[in-house]
Amino acid sequence: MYDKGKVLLGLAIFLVLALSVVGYNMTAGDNKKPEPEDAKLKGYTACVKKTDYMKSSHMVLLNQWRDEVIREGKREMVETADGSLMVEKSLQNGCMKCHTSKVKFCDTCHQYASVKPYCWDCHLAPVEPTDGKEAH
Amino acid sequence: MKVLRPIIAVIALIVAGGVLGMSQGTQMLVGVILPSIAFLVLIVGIIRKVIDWSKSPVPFKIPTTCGQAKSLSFIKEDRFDCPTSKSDVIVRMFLEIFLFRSLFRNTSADVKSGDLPKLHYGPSLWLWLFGILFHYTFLTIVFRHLRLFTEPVLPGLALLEYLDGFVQIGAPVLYQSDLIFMGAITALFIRRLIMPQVRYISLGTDYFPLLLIFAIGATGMLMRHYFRVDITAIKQLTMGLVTLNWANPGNIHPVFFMHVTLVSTLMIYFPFSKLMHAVGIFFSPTRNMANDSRAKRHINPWNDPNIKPHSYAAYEDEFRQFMVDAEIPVDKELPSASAAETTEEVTA
Amino acid sequence: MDNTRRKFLKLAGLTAVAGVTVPMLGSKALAADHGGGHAAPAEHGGGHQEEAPTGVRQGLVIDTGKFHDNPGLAEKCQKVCHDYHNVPKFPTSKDEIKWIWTDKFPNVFPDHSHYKKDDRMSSMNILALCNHCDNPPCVRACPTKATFKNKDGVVMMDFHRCIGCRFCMAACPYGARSFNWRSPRGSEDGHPFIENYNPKFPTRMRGVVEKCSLCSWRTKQGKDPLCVEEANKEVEGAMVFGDLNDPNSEISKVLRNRFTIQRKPSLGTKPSIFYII
Amino acid sequence: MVDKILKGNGLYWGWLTLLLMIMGAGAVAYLVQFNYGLGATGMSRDVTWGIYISQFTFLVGVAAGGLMLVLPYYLHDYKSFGRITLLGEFMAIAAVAMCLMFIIADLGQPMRAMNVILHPSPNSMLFYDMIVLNGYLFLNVLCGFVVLSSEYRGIKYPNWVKPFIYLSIPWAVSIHTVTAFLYCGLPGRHFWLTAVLAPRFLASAFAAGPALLMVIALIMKRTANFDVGQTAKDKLVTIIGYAAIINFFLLGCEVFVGYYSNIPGHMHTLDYLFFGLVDHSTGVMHNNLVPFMRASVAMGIVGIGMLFLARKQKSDAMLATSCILIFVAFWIDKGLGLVLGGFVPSPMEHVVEYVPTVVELTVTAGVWSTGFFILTLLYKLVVAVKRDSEATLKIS
Repeated sequence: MYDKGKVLLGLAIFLVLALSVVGYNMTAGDNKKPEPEDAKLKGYTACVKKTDYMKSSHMVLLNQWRDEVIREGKREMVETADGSLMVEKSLQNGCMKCHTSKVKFCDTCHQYASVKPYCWDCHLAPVEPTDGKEAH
Repeated sequence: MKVLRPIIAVIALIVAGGVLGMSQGTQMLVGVILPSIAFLVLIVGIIRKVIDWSKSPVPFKIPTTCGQAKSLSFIKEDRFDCPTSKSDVIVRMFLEIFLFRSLFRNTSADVKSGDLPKLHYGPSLWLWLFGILFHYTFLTIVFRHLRLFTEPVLPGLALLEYLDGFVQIGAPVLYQSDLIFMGAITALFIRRLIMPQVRYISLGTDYFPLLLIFAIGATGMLMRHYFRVDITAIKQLTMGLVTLNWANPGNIHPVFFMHVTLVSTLMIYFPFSKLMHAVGIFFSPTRNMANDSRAKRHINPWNDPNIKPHSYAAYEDEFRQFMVDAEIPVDKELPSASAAETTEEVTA
Repeated sequence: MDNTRRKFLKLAGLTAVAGVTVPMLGSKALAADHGGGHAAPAEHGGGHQEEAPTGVRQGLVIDTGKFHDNPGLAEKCQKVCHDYHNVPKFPTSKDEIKWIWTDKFPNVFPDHSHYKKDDRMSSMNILALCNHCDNPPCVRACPTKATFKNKDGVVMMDFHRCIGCRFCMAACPYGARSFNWRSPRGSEDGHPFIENYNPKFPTRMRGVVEKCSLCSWRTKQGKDPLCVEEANKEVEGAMVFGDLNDPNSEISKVLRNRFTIQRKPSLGTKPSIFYII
Repeated sequence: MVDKILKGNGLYWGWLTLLLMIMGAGAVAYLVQFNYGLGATGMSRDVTWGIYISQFTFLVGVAAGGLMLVLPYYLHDYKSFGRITLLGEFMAIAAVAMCLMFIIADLGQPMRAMNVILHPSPNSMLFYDMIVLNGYLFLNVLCGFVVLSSEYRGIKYPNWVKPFIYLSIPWAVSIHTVTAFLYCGLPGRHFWLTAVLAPRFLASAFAAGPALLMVIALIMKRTANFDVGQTAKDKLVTIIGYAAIINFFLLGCEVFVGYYSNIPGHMHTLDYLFFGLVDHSTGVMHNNLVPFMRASVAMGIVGIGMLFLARKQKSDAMLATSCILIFVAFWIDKGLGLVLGGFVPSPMEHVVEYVPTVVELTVTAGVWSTGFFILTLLYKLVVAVKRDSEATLKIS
């Protein structure tokens, strides 16, 4: 082997880089998928869409609501997926009525997936009972 | 058409990934086992290749120069195009790896017909431009994917994602790197198709990686913007991969498995293909050597240590009599009789 | 699920739409009546289409005399509006944001002669707010349709879409628009710009333009805008809200019976805010 | 061809380093502004546009001014402009790039800038401005580089580029007309609400753009040994001089209309700019811009006189001075007075003055430096290619 020292050093760097991800997660500790905590408002048994849809496409629905409410003036309520109740088309006054905690509901998955939506730049999250101050 | 078979191959891979990703039973196969094997193949393959390369000697010093070598003090030396010191070589390698310098120096010759046909040499930078855009956006995309492989997510990734999605288009936000990446790779592919001289020298192995990577990008973007797969379920799977804690994938859209199949193929294909230029660049003798062959002696690495150097003087000493007999001119004449005698006397 | 129940719920949802029909019948009457679930026709705009081909055009009449006789009333209107809509209060006037405010008569009505006007008038503080013009220059200027005129004739802001170019501010001849020069969520010297957040309404973020939306979120439910409700709570008829295009609305009656002026009518913007002097 | 920008002497690299340093300072200042919000600038609720938009307006003029250098050569086959035509096109590129940067710097939400394309609003003048500015940038990049690379290859530019060149001529007029329409279509802003705004914009542009080019050409004659030629310079003097005179004529028209009609709205801003204006509610006199505006008129008139004198005396120094005077005069007139004056008095008849902050000025300096950086690289290219091709011509 020629230039043995350099080649081995290079290979070592390569291996460390390639395997560092595994190592990082081994040392970083708990890396289980967190489950969002869900507190449904009394009487509500379902969300406005099926869970699968909400998981993947809630942002699309929120954008759609936003356009409907602000731009088209369609402020009528929507019914839940099982048709039981009506929900206001609003993040603050609709969604967050049921999902009362931004930290426990929204942030859990968003942090896990490293998603930082800019909703909360304007919209106010419900007051979190844990620390008593508003989360905005 | 040399491009046809790669197209068929990539389509077959997409179909296979999609079909296997549709049922829970085979999802494990394509979502967990395949990428794990592929990663192993990638690592082991690269190491094997590197060891193989490092065993192959470079017989002569071939530090290709593109500028004035170090010479007399009043002649301006071109340090980085004709480096003589190790540090200058490092600079040249840096420029090569990070800025693709030799590609930047690419020229093309063309003849313009007119009243008098003119031959003209000029820089040809499109290949460099699309190449560098492609590589850097690819790097960005790879870094961005680390959010699926680290928990807690690596610090700094959030900033990268923010900058990459700075122009807020759509939700989830469109990454600028994705757009540039797809544009650049399309341009590289089209270049191979429409330029006659490049098409002539292109083989299936040139088209295949381009198409494969294009398909990876396309499935990735479809996943994000069209099907909007459940990202947390995917992260559960990918985290399982890197913590060696293989979980049965949950309910994930088949397009994800297409993506994974294609990426796995790329990883398996990588060590056995032209894509190894990523590693090979470190081994390119025309780039990684200093032009110091006049200052330092370069010993042929495959020399047999038992064969001692044999200089011309020694050769002549050995065969002088025969040479003189054959009337071949010699540097040193045969010792004359008188001279021989005096020598003998002295020695005596 | 019970099919009739589903139908009923849908119908109930539509009453929200039908809310737009509320003002045409006179806002007073219906504001009290609201919640009883009007079985109004589902079609938007209801039945006055033939009489007023331009559809609904919501407007306001402000009785400046009543405000002058009740000092502090205008400030109350401003407070209820700014509190509800999380309008920040900045220490510097340069950053100021206001949806509804007061200014002197010559400032609100610069086109009108102030020479030899009675003392009462020149000392008057006039309530000013977005005029919700029928022909709004801000909407014309906006390059992203972030500000637009909705079906009720109200000039709306879509804070999500605003890029902060402030072209609308240059275009507005009434100075009705404010820009978030800095983050409204911040604070200075320990004083937050928004003292008490109203959790029912969003704040804005820095870099967008904002202004009065004539409480379109309320009027859809058949209620008066907050300022109107607040003003009328103390002084009956200080402000009248309703559909200008409906000849039977209270506001149309007021406009027929009283002399009113608009701000800078010569510019052809057709403001929907009228002032009884 | 492009690699020619990488070879230069110490002066060249020193100049670029200086520009890069100012650009760096500008970038830092922009980060400060980005994090704090536009409140970091001197703009306020009443003066909602400041130095960014005024620079943008002025630079659109500089870009459009390139037309005066392109038109004689391509349309009238005026050979003496051979050396400055490309300079004109490339000046337009740098100026439009600066315009775009100033617009971005002025946005409250720059990350949403794409909304202008995603939600096109043909009723807004800004929508058309976006189209014409980017279109003009594209046309100049295309024409400039095709013509230059043809020259580099020692051939005449291909015929397919001709329609683009011809298109770029009316397009130059359109960029400044649309930019004027941004202002003169707004009701309630009397100072802007005038039909001569677009013609006045064009007149000042056709003076300021070539004036800047003249100064640069004279600098390049010294530093890069690149002379555009006496005939071209003499012709430029005619263009600059008459355009400047027309601008002052139009300004005079404005003054006449304002004061003879005696309509308060038409007089207020002129009062504010040249004499100062009293806020009636506070009784305070506001006259920040008065010295600038008076100096602008003086410099403009002196500059025009000197310009023609310089041609007569064939004095480069005087020529440069007069061009600088005219350029600065119009920079104040359009880059300060026009935009800032339009906001005084406010719609509520208050007088609020605007003073830019350090952050704002640093960002502005950064953008100007970026523009000059682009300009230097492009001109370096032009000079190198022109020298090569002219040397080849001499040999053959």
